[in-house]
Amino acid sequence: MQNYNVEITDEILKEHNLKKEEYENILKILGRKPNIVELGVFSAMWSEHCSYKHSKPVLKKFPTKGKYVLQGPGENAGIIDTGFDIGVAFKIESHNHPSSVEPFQGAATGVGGILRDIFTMGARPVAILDSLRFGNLNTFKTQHLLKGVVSGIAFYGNCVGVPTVAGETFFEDAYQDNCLVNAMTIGIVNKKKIKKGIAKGPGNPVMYIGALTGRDGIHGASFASAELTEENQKRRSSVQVADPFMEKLLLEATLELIDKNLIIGIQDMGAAGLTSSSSEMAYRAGTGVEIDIDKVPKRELNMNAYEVLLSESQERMLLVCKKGNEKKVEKILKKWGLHAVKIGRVIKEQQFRIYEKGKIVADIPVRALTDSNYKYFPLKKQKGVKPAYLKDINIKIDDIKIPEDLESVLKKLISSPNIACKSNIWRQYDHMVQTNTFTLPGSDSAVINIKDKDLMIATSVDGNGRYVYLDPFLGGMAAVVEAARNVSMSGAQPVAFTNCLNFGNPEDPEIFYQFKKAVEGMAYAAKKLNTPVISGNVSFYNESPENAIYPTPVVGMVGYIKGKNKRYAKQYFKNEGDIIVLLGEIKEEIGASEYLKEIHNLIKGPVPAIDLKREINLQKTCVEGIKKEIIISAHDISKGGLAIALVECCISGSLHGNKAIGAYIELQSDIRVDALLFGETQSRAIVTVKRENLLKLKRIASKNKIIATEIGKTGGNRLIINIDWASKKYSKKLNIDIDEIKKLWMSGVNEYV
Amino acid sequence: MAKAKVYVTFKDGVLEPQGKTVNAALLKMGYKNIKDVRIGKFIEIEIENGDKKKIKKEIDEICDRLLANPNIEKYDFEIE
Amino acid sequence: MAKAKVYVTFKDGVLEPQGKTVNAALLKMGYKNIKDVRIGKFIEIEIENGDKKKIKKEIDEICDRLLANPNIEKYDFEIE
Amino acid sequence: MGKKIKFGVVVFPGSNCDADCLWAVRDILNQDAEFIWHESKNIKKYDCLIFPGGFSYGDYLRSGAIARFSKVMESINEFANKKNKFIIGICNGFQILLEAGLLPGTMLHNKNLKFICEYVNVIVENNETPFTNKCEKGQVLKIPVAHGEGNYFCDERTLNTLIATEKIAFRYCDINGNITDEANINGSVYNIAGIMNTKENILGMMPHPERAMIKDLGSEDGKLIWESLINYIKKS
Ligand SMILES: Nc1ncnc2c1ncn2[C@@H]1O[C@H](COP(=O)(O)OP(=O)(O)O)[C@@H](O)[C@H]1O
Ligand SMILES: [Mg+2]
Repeated sequence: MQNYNVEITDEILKEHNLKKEEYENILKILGRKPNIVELGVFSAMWSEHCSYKHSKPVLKKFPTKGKYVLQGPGENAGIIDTGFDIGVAFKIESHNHPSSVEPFQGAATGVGGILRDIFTMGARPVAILDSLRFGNLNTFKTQHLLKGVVSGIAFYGNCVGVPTVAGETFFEDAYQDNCLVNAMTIGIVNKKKIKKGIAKGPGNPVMYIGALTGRDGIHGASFASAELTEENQKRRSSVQVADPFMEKLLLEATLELIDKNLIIGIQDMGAAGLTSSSSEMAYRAGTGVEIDIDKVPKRELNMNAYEVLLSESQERMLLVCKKGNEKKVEKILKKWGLHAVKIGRVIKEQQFRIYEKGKIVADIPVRALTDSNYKYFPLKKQKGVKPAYLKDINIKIDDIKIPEDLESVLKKLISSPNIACKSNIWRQYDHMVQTNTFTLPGSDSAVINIKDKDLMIATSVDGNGRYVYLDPFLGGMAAVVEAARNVSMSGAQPVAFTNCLNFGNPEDPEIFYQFKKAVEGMAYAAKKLNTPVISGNVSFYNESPENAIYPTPVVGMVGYIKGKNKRYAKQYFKNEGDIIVLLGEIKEEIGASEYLKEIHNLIKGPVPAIDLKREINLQKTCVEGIKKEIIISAHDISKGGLAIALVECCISGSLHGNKAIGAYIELQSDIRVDALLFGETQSRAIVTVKRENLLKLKRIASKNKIIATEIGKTGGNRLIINIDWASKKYSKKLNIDIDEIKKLWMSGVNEYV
Repeated sequence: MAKAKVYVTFKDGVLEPQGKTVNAALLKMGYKNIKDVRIGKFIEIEIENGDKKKIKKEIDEICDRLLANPNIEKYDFEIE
Repeated sequence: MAKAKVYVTFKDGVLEPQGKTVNAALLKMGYKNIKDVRIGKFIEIEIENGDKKKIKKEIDEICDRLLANPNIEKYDFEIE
Repeated sequence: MGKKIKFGVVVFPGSNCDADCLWAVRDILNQDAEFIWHESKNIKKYDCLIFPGGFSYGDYLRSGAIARFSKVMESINEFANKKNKFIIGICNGFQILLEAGLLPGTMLHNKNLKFICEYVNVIVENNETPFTNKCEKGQVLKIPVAHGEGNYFCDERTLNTLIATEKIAFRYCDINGNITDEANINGSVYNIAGIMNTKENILGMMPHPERAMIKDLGSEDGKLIWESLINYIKKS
């Protein structure tokens, strides 16, 4: 057996990303020097990825309770109640670093990880969403990453048979060195069968199921917590290969085990693999675990305890069952062509104790690894400092020249990467399997039917990193608000959300400021909207020596559509001759917009203001209007402003074989025409109604103090926008062929995927 | 015309799910003495004849840039 | 332990999209003298040692039954 | 009404449209249906076997290649040769039937090498079959596809036989029924989307009729295929 009692040098500490103070704490915890196995275990569990040492105090600001919350943060996934016998489990997770190095496998294993987080709770996954950020689309690097990431997500989700129903894709230079790949999964669970990751009952066996353990991703956890440098890039052993077929078998086997009530607790082996799953399960149950390294199924020869404990091989789960049930567990696994292997047992002593060849090779108090309240836990009390760049970040609107040719501005915007159609992305995802996707990709949110229940789920992922960069608090609010708004455009009441916080190095006080402010903004909006946070993930160190990414919180919102009739709306115009109504106000806000970036080459604020009362009222108006069958289509105004939203209403239906429908619009307003058309003022939507229902809509709107302005009519094959100023000489007219603009919209991103 | 035969295989230690699955299938089909299966790519390239050394360099470059994924795969080739 | 190396390639006349795509990509990358690319499989099988002839027969059978699809593919192998 | 048709949905490790097929025939069309585990040999009692879509054995090696060695396949020829027994293979199910030699030809990777999930149009080539008798000849059906290997290939002779004996069930077309290269999303020979065996009791198709069963999903055209079969069995 290998000698693990090596001298712990500064070099070794550095390799393990452990600070001197942290090492001293280890000495205090153990009352002796750790061996190298133990050091590895501490290093993994105290890495940012597993310990949340920088983020935990800030995350406390989120509201996490509410009448719908069955399971808040802290488990593998959160769960909300539906009012029926089922709950909805969901969570989002990042796989940024692995995807930057190896886009296909990185993104694929990212999807695998988040799927396991859901089915480990006993929930059957019903939808995947993806939120992607890349650098400049004109670079080879971005094109390579984009293709790899998208095909990796497709490869995994399609094979497992879970539809990828929605997502977002955003391009900006700040992500050139660090792409972001966040994936979310939603699952449905029978409330009586919810399972948790707990190792209860001393004496009960700890069993291992799934793929064999290889040397994959050893150090993965600490790898994900370090900046991407040249040298790190070379540490390619950190890349794991995805096996979605194994995942599908694990999924079915796990759900069958839970259905037959054979297990006490189960958790997937994610970051820090066997170490984190076993110690976390013990911690939640107030117990300890003993594991015999020799029994762990291995893929490679001569793997030692260090490697086995820290391996991040994919598609593995750890479970605890009642003593005596081992045979039954094994039988079910066998049916699926898998094995369950007993590798240890639950013990009363709250120790994480590892044996190899009969000898103890690690013996650590569980709490020291998992409990952030433990006195030696490396929780950081970081302070933020307002970044210098924020001092001079806003334009004066009068300095911005209004372009003459508005039609070409519109054309340029519609084909710009952040606005252009993403259909070649989601066309690669099976978004229809399970026959529940009532609203396919291409609308504000996906709508997923729940068969046999008077219930549907609407869901959307959103987060505008540019807004957060320019104004962290407001940007944080905007992420929550836009996700909720997207969901309500389907007619759904937003219920709760999950979030993935993608930031740079938190040890940098300016980055920490962004982080803290963004979370405060999100938390504030979440409270007001009454949408608690039920799960989430933090990804720090998304930076290269050159720059950090935009602070990018991503919100995955889930809302409910209830009632016998299951009324819902899509974003595109449905019929000719419907009345088009603008809900909300027109303001002179062009800061932070796509327009400012694409046309004036400026990434500057101010970020559009958010009045949460008005936002809530707008959402209420839409939900009520859709439920009462007054609103036929609803699309919120976001990137690109009113004009882009109108174009999308005209053409997005044609993606699924419906007809593109033109519109005639009259706008009466004396504000700057660029702000009118392209400003991203919040809390607005474009809806359509039948002429005879216009008054009803206006009543609902006025009850909610929302301005409802009739701005035109659907029909024809052109989009005509007349802008009528009091002073005629400023009046403008845009007149665009729908097919032509559709071509531009379809070309911007699709040809690179 | 020259012909290059390129073999792209997974690096040692990298999980190769296809091979594992085929291996299991073969055992089930009754081929009990199969111990391991690994599935890689076999790529045949026809290339205009010319300086042998140059061709070799070119194929090597092509393997490195396109045919093999250096994160998980290795390659080997011969030229006829 | 014996080792079989199996080469599965497309029959002539089968329009194999992967090879075509890689070929086009290579031309685009500037490798103008590439004339044709065909992508097949390279399968390495470890098999318990024993009678050489029997092993050969077994591998042949495996290729025929599972590893190659006779409609579109042909195969070849060697045993080490 | 009369008696219900008995469908069996064959489940392989990695099948993932099995539940959708069951839902389509049992919940929407009100027939008898149940799952058949791939290790079962007991298939005699069913009128129609459905080989659902998905990724049997991960689609590793070649899609359908491993599944065809399952136990359930051992008695499949016997089943198919009986009178009034039917088999529908959808997507991966179609691929399995091809690998098993129950239908001629092979699937290659889509010509763009990408997975494609979207609604497509297919034209009914032959409406005098057990699977299409409720359709008009030349009717355009809107049904989604979702596959990475749906590029149907067969040699000239096979193709000519398929054409001459009218065993081509569906071909990819545009919304007006024109058979164009553009409509041929995956590059299939002769725009082929679905074929039958000589006896016309086995249908293989790439589009997913079980996904086009209710308006909310975007189309109800998939129903016509199931209803044709139910109609045919009831009449005979
Ligand atoms: N990576 C992706 N995966 C799946 N769907 C995507 C992806 N990117 C964009 N989409 C889809 O494209 C449509 C437009 O996206 P987006 O412009 O972000 O909408 P919104 O502004 O309403 O949030 C949405 O239906 C979205 O789900
Ligand atoms: Mg929107």
